[in-house]
Amino acid sequence: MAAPQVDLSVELAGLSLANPVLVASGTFGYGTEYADLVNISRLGGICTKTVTLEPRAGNPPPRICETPAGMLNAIGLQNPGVDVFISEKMPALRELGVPIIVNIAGESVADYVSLAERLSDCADIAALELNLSCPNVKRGGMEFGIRSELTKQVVAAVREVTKLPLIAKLSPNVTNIVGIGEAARDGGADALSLINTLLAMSIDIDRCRPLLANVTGGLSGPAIRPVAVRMVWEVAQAVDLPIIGMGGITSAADALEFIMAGATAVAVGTANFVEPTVAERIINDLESFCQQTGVAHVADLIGAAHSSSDAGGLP
Amino acid sequence: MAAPQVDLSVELAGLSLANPVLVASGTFGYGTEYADLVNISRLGGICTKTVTLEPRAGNPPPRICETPAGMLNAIGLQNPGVDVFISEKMPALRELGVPIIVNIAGESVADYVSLAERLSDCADIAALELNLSCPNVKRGGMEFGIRSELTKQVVAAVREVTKLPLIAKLSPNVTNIVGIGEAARDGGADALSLINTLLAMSIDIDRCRPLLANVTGGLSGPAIRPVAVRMVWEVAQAVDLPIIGMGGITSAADALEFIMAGATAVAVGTANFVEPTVAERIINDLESFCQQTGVAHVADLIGAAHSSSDAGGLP
Amino acid sequence: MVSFVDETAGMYAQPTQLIRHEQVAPGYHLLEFDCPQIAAAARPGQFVHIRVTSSWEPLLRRPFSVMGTNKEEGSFQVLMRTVGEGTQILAEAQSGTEFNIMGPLGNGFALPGPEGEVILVAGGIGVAPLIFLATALHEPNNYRYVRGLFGARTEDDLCCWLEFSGACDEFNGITEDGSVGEQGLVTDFLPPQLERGAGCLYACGPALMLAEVAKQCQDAEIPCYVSVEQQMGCGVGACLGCVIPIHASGTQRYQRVCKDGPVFDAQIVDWEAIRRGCTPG
Amino acid sequence: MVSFVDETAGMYAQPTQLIRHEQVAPGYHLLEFDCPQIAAAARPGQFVHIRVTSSWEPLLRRPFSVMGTNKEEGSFQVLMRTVGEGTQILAEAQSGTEFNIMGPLGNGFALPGPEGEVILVAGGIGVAPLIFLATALHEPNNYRYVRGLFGARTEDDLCCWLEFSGACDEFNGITEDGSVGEQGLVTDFLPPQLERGAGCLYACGPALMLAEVAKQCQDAEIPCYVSVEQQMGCGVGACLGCVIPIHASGTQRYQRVCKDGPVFDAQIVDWEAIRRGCTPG
Ligand SMILES: Cc1cc2nc3c(=O)[nH]c(=O)nc-3n(C[C@H](O)[C@H](O)[C@H](O)COP(=O)(O)OP(=O)(O)OC[C@H]3O[C@@H](n4cnc5c(N)ncnc54)[C@H](O)[C@@H]3O)c2cc1C
Ligand SMILES: Cc1cc2nc3c(=O)[nH]c(=O)nc-3n(C[C@H](O)[C@H](O)[C@H](O)COP(=O)(O)OP(=O)(O)OC[C@H]3O[C@@H](n4cnc5c(N)ncnc54)[C@H](O)[C@@H]3O)c2cc1C
Ligand SMILES: Cc1cc2nc3c(=O)[nH]c(=O)nc-3n(C[C@H](O)[C@H](O)[C@H](O)COP(=O)(O)O)c2cc1C
Ligand SMILES: Cc1cc2nc3c(=O)[nH]c(=O)nc-3n(C[C@H](O)[C@H](O)[C@H](O)COP(=O)(O)O)c2cc1C
Ligand code: FES
Ligand code: FES
Repeated sequence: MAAPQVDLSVELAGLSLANPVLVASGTFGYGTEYADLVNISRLGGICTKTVTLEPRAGNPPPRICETPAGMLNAIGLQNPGVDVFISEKMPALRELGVPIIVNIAGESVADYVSLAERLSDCADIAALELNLSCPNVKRGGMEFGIRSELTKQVVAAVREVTKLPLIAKLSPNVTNIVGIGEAARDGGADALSLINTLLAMSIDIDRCRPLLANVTGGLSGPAIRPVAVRMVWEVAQAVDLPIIGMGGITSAADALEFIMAGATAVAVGTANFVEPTVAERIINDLESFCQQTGVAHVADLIGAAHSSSDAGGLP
Repeated sequence: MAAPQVDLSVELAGLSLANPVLVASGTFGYGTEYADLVNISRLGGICTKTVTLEPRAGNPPPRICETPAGMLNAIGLQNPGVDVFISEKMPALRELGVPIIVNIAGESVADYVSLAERLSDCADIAALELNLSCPNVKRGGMEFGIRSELTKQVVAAVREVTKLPLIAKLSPNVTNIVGIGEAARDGGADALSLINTLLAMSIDIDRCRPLLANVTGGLSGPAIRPVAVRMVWEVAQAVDLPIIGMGGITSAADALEFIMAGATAVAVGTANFVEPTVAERIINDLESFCQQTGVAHVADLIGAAHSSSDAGGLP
Repeated sequence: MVSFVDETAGMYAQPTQLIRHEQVAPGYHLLEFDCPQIAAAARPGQFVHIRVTSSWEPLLRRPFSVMGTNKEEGSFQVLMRTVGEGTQILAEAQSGTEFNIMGPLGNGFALPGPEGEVILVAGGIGVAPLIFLATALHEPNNYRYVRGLFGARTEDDLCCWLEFSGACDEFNGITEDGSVGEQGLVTDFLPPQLERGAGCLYACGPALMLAEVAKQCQDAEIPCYVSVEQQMGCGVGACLGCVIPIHASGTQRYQRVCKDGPVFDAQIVDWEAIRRGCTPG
Repeated sequence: MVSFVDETAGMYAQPTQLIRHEQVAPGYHLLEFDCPQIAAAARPGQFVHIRVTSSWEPLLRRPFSVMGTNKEEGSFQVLMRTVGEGTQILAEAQSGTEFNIMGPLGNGFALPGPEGEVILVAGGIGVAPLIFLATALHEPNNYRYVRGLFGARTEDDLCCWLEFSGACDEFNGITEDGSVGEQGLVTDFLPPQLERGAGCLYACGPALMLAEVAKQCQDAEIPCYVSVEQQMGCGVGACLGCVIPIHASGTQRYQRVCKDGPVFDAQIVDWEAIRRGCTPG
């Protein structure tokens, strides 16, 4: 008996993705770094490293350190600036044959608007992801994503200048993630990405000082997955926008947690560093899971865990 | 050469602790459960499981599950109520010969006040810890700890009715932990405990539903340590109150991260389940660390990592 | 009812050596640990809480029933089914490896009354504590006539049936696929046993099996004791993580499997709530 | 300057077997892995990125310089010092164990110019890539006269000095405690070497040693290349986690150790910033 056909495609903010597995911004460079190791054409899409209006040097080292089932990073948005991005990075990205979601960040609303304007003129960009949530820069970044008024304002301003699908990437470092998601929706976002990293730090006890030169950094990796799933769950319940779920995904089982919690697609971040082919493996295993459980279309699983919740169980 | 004498004692909110290592509320029962395995008289103190005015049944099972380097719990504050606590739990607790910090929670300001009144009449309670941060109950709990106005109000109301040292236990599920810490200080708290658990969830993909019957739970264990250290660091910088640091402590090195970040004492939580004698081991290892590094008084290390932070290092 | 358990006996937590490791069927492992204290103190129905790694990932200990003790050698056995990460680590452990083990934990089985025969109903891996119980019920001073029923999915899952049947006076093996013994569910074969009457019944297995056994016993008015499983944190009663729902009003609604159990009088368990929890929707 | 590295050669990530494991001194391990691709492609100064577990804790891969290759056997060697959790796992690994290894990574050493002798300065475990380099510089087509300096804390830490000295034409071993060789810091013995002149110097060791070597070379106007270490995420240039500060204006301030390095022209490195980062306060 041949295995039944499974449809892995999903629709997200007007994009048709061959499958729901993307790679997360800042963890896959500009697409070419992993070209030797990864069959990139299999990916559902690539979110590129945050690009800013001007080039940025980023933070001094050490920029990363390991933590239990996770890592901290304080890269500080090092990037060559949007002009170089368009002239030097996009040509190779475009060759990869998968949807390219360009992640942008600014220090002001005007920065986001200028970025969106320039990128709207550049061919082959599938969508813009607004990074409202970088915890590692002094100005801008997370500032926007922790205040709903600012979130709405940025999204609305960008909405006015571009026809590209807009994905707002939210910060988890907030009391009320639903409120921020609503603000992004009200501003005109087509989709939400969540979550970015949790603001965190480690101390080098031998030197008696913070391990990262930036003092604080963003926590990512499996450690944060339960927080991320909870936020996707809450936002999916309250905000009628498709969600790209991320935070500690390492397997199809992890990806399914996000999808069943309400994510339309997922993005793999930190796990790429450990196992560059992790996204491909997840895509294959998602297919097998659907085959084994008789799910014809992976999209049928989106938010499926919301319908039931009863009590009293034994394992 | 004899090892130099190390003074491990710390002062906290008027309490003199023989050493800075406590066990965290909800993870050590009422002190007797571990009596067979742990030399309890070595502990710096015990924070008891949250007690409420009326008995509470708690949440339906499953109440806990494992996550990467962590666990979720949604106990739902099961407890026998303050009267039974005083009549049946305090007698044994009092025999243990270590400071007993009684953790309380209410659904209203009046609940907290009544609890504080009754416990103030009970002998041998070293301090009250106000749980403003339980994520697992429908009413009260975290509500108080995520809004600074409410935090201040509860603490102030309790302050009026008791002379016992007051420790406000804060929720990490907030945008601005410093603001909440300031509110607790303004309300009259003598110390702060941070952090309680991070609101989180897991999904059982085979059953397509949340793993916990309560849907969401609180994430604890090593996974959250970098978030906890960051919050202690931030609050220590801004709020002039002693801090009990907790979140994922498993070793003296972990405890030292909190102390160097600004905690006067630490509490061990989830690690007790895995290694019941973990607190004793930490106390011994803290002593060795001080001996080896020539620190005469562990209190000299409180906040020590704040004085330096320079950039550019290699590992 | 008296318990096998000496309530004054302590518990231990210590490095313990795996001294024998045998894969007894695909996915089933018999593990023997060197630990004189636990071997001396453990009674049928009690369990041990094993730390499977010296790191903190996987974080929590894993609970396993004691399947038997060897008092002369100072060792005890665990029968383990491979499920996930923790049991996989144990499945790959070489004999000689050290694990930190806490135990013996839990209440254990209460001794049956002197009247009537005893029925033991095992489902799958639930056979482990019942092997220990059957063995104890054949010791001269506790002697009872024991009728054992053991159901499992396939022949492989009817693991250690020889050990179990050897400790019973009568034995009935059942598999769902009929690969060995009778075909069906163990609960299909219970009614005639209950009709024959019995002083007491003990069961251990999947929750839905236990619910059905409890119901049949209630109807037949035969005392029934079940050993149940639940996710555990501390294993000693401190965290309140491992509860099951109980027929009791309001604030007494839940009891701890690790401390108040794992053996419960089936009558006090709220099987309806458990059934709801076991089936999605 | 030409590089040993064939820029068109790919990198690999695959399960790789540990085929030889020898503790060569307390805390030092020589590991040999079976991997024909990496053995064929690796050049001196390149490194491999090893996943020490199949679980996700510890999470990140660990980087190690290639110390040598055995092209016939299709294997390569790593000299490892035990530091923390990851190296501890490797230190305990039995030969036969599989590890997923990525490599070869990084730029590797540029070939020295044809003029003058070559000085190699190793500090502690930094000897590993210099053993590979010294060996390569004694291959007929790359032949150079090599003067090796190797400093370490104690005799134990002067690990594999025989391998290193055997690949050099002149050799100077130095320990801080004088337990073997000359007593002092390796940089104390560098001035006479630089006075004798040299075409080029390569160094690998602790950051503060490299800073001092770089300064002396600058004063002596001898080209100096250093292999540096930094915390790594991806190892392939994607995460920007592993940078070091560079003398360059504004936005060009940092370069990646994994991709732009680990070998850098010492002149472009901002040693002042690195010194500040190395000393508390
Ligand atoms: C009192 C008691 C006695 C038991 N006796 C035995 C026995 O004799 N032989 C045997 O093979 N198994 C027994 N179990 C079940 C055994 O504990 C689980 O199969 C085991 O914990 C699974 O661990 P894992 O890491 O392989 O699975 P995972 O699914 O990866 O475990 C994840 C988490 O869930 C918990 N968990 C998973 N399944 C169960 C379960 N059925 N019960 C409780 N917690 C669970 C684990 O402990 C862990 O915390 C017993 C359970 C209890 C509560
Ligand atoms: C290019 C390069 C080449 C190296 N070559 C060698 C070699 O040949 N032999 C050898 O023994 N060591 C070498 N190292 C250092 C080696 O990578 C570390 O000693 C090792 O990662 C420590 O891991 P751990 O888990 O034992 O230590 P832990 O301190 O527990 O590690 C925690 C984290 O810090 C990182 N880390 C710790 N020390 C270093 C360090 N010195 N450099 C970079 N990251 C570090 C780890 O990779 C891990 O992510 C090299 C490092 C780099 C960057
Ligand atoms: C090293 C690193 C760099 C990152 N850089 C960015 C970035 O530039 N822009 C952004 O929106 N998110 C960035 N992120 C966040 C990830 O895209 C992702 O949201 C987060 O890491 C959670 O997913 P994970 O746990 O799978 O890594 C970065 C994460 C890491 C680990
Ligand atoms: C099972 C469990 C029960 C808990 N119950 C309480 C509680 O009743 N009251 C409270 O203030 N904190 C409670 N906590 C939170 C802990 O006291 C502690 O703040 C938190 O777990 C972080 O520390 P840890 O990571 O070391 O466990 C509980 C934690 C766990 C794991
Ligand atoms: S496992 Fe903690 S109370 Fe039972
Ligand atoms: S380790 Fe990722 S860029 Fe170097």
